[in-house]
Amino acid sequence: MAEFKAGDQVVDIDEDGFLQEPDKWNEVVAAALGGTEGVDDLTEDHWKVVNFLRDYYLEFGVAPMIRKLCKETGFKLNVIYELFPSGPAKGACKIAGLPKPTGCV
Amino acid sequence: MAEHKPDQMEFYKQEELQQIDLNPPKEGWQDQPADFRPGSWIYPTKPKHLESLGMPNPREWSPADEDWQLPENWQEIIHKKFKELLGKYRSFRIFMDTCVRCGACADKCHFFIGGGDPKNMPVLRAELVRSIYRNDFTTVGKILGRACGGRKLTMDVIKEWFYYFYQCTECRRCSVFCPYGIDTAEITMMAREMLHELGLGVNWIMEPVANCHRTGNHLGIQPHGLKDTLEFFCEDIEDVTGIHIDPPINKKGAEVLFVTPSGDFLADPGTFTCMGYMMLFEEIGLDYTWSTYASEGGNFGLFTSADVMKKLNAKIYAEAKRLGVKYIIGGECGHMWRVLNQYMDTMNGPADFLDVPKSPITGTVFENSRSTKMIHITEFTADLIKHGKLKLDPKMNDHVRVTFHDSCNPARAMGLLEEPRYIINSVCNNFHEMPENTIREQTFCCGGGAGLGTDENMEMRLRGGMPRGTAVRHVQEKYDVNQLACVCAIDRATLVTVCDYWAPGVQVTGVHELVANAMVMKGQKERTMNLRLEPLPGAEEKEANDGES
Amino acid sequence: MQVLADLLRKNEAALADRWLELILASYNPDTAGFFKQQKNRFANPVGQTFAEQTRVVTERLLAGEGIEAFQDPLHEIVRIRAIQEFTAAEAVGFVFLLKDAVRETLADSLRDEQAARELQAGLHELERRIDRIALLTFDIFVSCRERVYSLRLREIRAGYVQPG
Amino acid sequence: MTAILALGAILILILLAGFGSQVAGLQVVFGVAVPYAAIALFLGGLVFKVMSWARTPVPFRIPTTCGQQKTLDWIPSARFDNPHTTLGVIGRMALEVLFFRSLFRNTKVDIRPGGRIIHTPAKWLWAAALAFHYSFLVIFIRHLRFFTEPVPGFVKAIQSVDSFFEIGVPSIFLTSFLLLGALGFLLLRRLVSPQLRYISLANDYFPLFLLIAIGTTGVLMRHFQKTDIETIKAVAMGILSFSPVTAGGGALFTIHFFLVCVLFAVFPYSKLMHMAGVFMSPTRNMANTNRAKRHINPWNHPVAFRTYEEYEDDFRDKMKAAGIPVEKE
Repeated sequence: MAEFKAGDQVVDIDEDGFLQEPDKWNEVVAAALGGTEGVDDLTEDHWKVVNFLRDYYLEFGVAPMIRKLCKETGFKLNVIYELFPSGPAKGACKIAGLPKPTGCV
Repeated sequence: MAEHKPDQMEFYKQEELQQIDLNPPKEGWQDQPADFRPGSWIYPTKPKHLESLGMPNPREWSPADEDWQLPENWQEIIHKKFKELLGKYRSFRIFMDTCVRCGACADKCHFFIGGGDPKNMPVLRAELVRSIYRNDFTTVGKILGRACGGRKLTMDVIKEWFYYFYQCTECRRCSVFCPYGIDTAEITMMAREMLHELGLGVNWIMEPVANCHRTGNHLGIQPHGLKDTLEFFCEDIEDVTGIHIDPPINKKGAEVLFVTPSGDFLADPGTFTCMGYMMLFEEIGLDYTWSTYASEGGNFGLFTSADVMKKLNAKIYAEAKRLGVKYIIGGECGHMWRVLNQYMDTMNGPADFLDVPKSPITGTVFENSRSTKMIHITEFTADLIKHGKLKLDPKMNDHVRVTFHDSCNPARAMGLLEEPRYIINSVCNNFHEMPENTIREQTFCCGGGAGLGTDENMEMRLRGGMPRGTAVRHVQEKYDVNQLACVCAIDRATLVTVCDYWAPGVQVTGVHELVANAMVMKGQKERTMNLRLEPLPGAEEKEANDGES
Repeated sequence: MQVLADLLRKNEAALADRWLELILASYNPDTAGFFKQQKNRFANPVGQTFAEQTRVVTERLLAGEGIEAFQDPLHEIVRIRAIQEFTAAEAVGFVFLLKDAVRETLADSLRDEQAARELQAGLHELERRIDRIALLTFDIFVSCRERVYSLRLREIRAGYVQPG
Repeated sequence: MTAILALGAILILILLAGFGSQVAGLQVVFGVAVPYAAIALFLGGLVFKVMSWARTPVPFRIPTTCGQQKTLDWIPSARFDNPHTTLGVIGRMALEVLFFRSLFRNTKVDIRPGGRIIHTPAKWLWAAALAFHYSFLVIFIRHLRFFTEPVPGFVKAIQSVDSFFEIGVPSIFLTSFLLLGALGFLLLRRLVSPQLRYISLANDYFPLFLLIAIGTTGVLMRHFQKTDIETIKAVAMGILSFSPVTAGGGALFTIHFFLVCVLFAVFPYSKLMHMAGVFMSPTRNMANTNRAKRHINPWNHPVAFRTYEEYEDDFRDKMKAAGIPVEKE
């Protein structure tokens, strides 16, 4: 458990840097988390991915499938890796304030 | 002695560069504690999961710490549980008493073959527990103690148990070669049950168990989430075949309840197998239903304790009763079928509210499941193909040169060997078997079963996967095999990594993905893509010359 | 160099076997026993791969082949040692054992002063080439480690094992 | 180290018996007390151990299936490796007990590129184990000639077959050398292979040395030191008829007899219990009729699980929004 400063807000993050309380998320926190994942400024494409992840998580309680993320946002997988260098799970989900996805089969 | 100059032979004395002192100290394995170097253990269970399941001693701890924060009377707890298990399982008692250490199993474990750690020899993994049994539960042991192989239960022993009983994928290959059928998986299950009494568990197992308890599947997919996922698959199916499918969910009064491992809902290539199931059921017009409540065929309770296994498995019969189905079909999964074939009926049966499974399309009555009333999807599909109920065009799979990996549990806890092979031979023209001593009942494990398939366990999984990887590499070189088919969700996840390391270029596929790719469905459009939306070889040229003409 | 080459080529098999023995000595003795005994390639992939590939490397070394000829056989060996419980030095160090094996195989002819001085230059040259092979082995080791990390990273990133 | 411990124990026993046979007073101890104690320990221990197993329930049917299961009628199933009938199980058990099927399973005959046939070491383990057990059985039957009067036909028959080649006077028995040869191999294998030395305990070496000692003293008695059979028969018959005769048969016989008694006494408390264990091992002695016949677990206590109602209460509104049928609106 560690503290993370985002603008004037302070939030808790887990050992991998994921937000502990997803409901503490907002655009400022997102931008700050982006900094930790090599995404300094969130372009319109970034927000498209982050918002889709955010909405999906709020509705279904889990992160979406990679293929669904690609199909809904229209970005191919390599585009998503360009947008989020550490990938859909570690990068995009963290910025969208989702808990660390553990896709245990 | 005169100082030697470089041009004299004596100058170059034997450098002991490589004399690494790896040979064990003289007093043998009993006194070598486990070395918890980073990357050699799986992350421990997070407290919240143990709390949600009401299991003992939830706390933050790490195997690398010196103090594992165990309760004061941990020795007494272990002895009490040990005694209880000895009283409840004749197998445990006999396996403790009858091993003659003949060594027939010693070199059969994939972790020993790939890693070389002697304590991964099945006989020695069992001795880790047997030495404590001898010391504390046999009169001779109490008297002679160390002289007859007894060992005191110390903290190092508990650490050793945690280290080595989470390096066994419970694949039971050792029990095939043992003259008395001693099953190290059974001993591992007992050891893990004892360790859980002290709150020593692995997060990669306990999180799915907690999820499965709460939402009905390992991944925590909620009901509407599952519907959304299945509909997403159906969109892809429509792109490929032009046929629209509405996945039936929680439909009462259906003839069949279909349960598959939740890995098929999230992890490629399992998702393509899930699409294959739906296309098959659509084609034969089966009156079936999915269930969001019983949306997990797999059962990580199998790696925890008998009660947790029973708790998670109870949902399947309960849901079948609520929905009023006639019988149940199970998807392609390994551990799921170990639980279904050997534990489910005993634990949660009798399922007298169900009928003996009878295929509505071929009329075949599945006598072999007269009591459990649940059949394997490959048994069902093999029967369909045998009676010619499916229009198949194996040429659609001609670009696929496939080999088949017998998943451990279907092979050694059921004997499901010919059904998948019959199906693959019917849907694929080039199928090549791997060497004889690596398949069927002697199959080698993927190295990631029984809760070991997590990324922090990578080196151990690659060591464990080496025998299987070597066999895949062999058929890749000899027959140019490019796909490895299997009937298990964990295999479809972990074998991808095993193949990428040991036999790069070989993809992994489920059996029903092959079936769906080769199926000529009624009213389907010209197929230009396979289920992975990759263009089919034939289609590329046609597209090219369509473009030109 | 010619005298040395002929001498070594005469007992090439002995040299390769000795080298294999030294490599297997870096394992637990009882594991080494198994790695040596079990001849079936699929029941004992580690032992058999080491046996076959050490013979290939020795043969190509004595035939004086270019450095690229050692890439494949060494890759086979290093791929295995890269995921076993070895430090980088232990995993790659097995190549230097070839020097010990060479000296032990030539032990008798090196005993008398005169023959030893003659072989001196050739031996020095051979050992320089073994060092060069060791450096290649280290490159292969690092590429194998990178492969392991990329596989692990792929699983972490996708949240599950996602092919491609 | 553990081997020396075991060897030491055997030597002590031999000295004990050798010394005991010289001292007149101890005759009754070695001729009467020890045999009865040994038989009591053997029978008592065996029955107790088997009962302790039998009392323990078999909660789940967990056979290790080594062949195709019985499902669709057009797929032939493996009758003995994956039995679905009791007959199949009896067949599998017989194959295991009479021919050591599982030990034979891992004898991979491997043909090296040069055409040389390599027998993996496991084949020798199977062959030696089989040789030892069968020769031990034949010797056991042959020894009935000391305990029965008149000596039954089959004992005489086996004796004549065993000494078929009539080499030497008295003609040597093949099985005695087969036994010693097999035991020698099994012992050497455990000492030579580093793998086995690492896992072997004193209780593995003890029975090996014990049996070798018994075998050697037996051979010595028959061929080198003429011991008269009559007194030995009298001692043996005496014990069986509970009117023991204390006239000893000389040092060699006392040692041999004492070691056999030790074998009987130690039997139930050692790994020799695999004799009974093999018949009761749940992965071998049950048919794979798992889904056809329900296996009853005597301690199958109820376990609370999350019911559908609780599940629906959690997700009802989301299920309704998604159009998934629900029980309660």
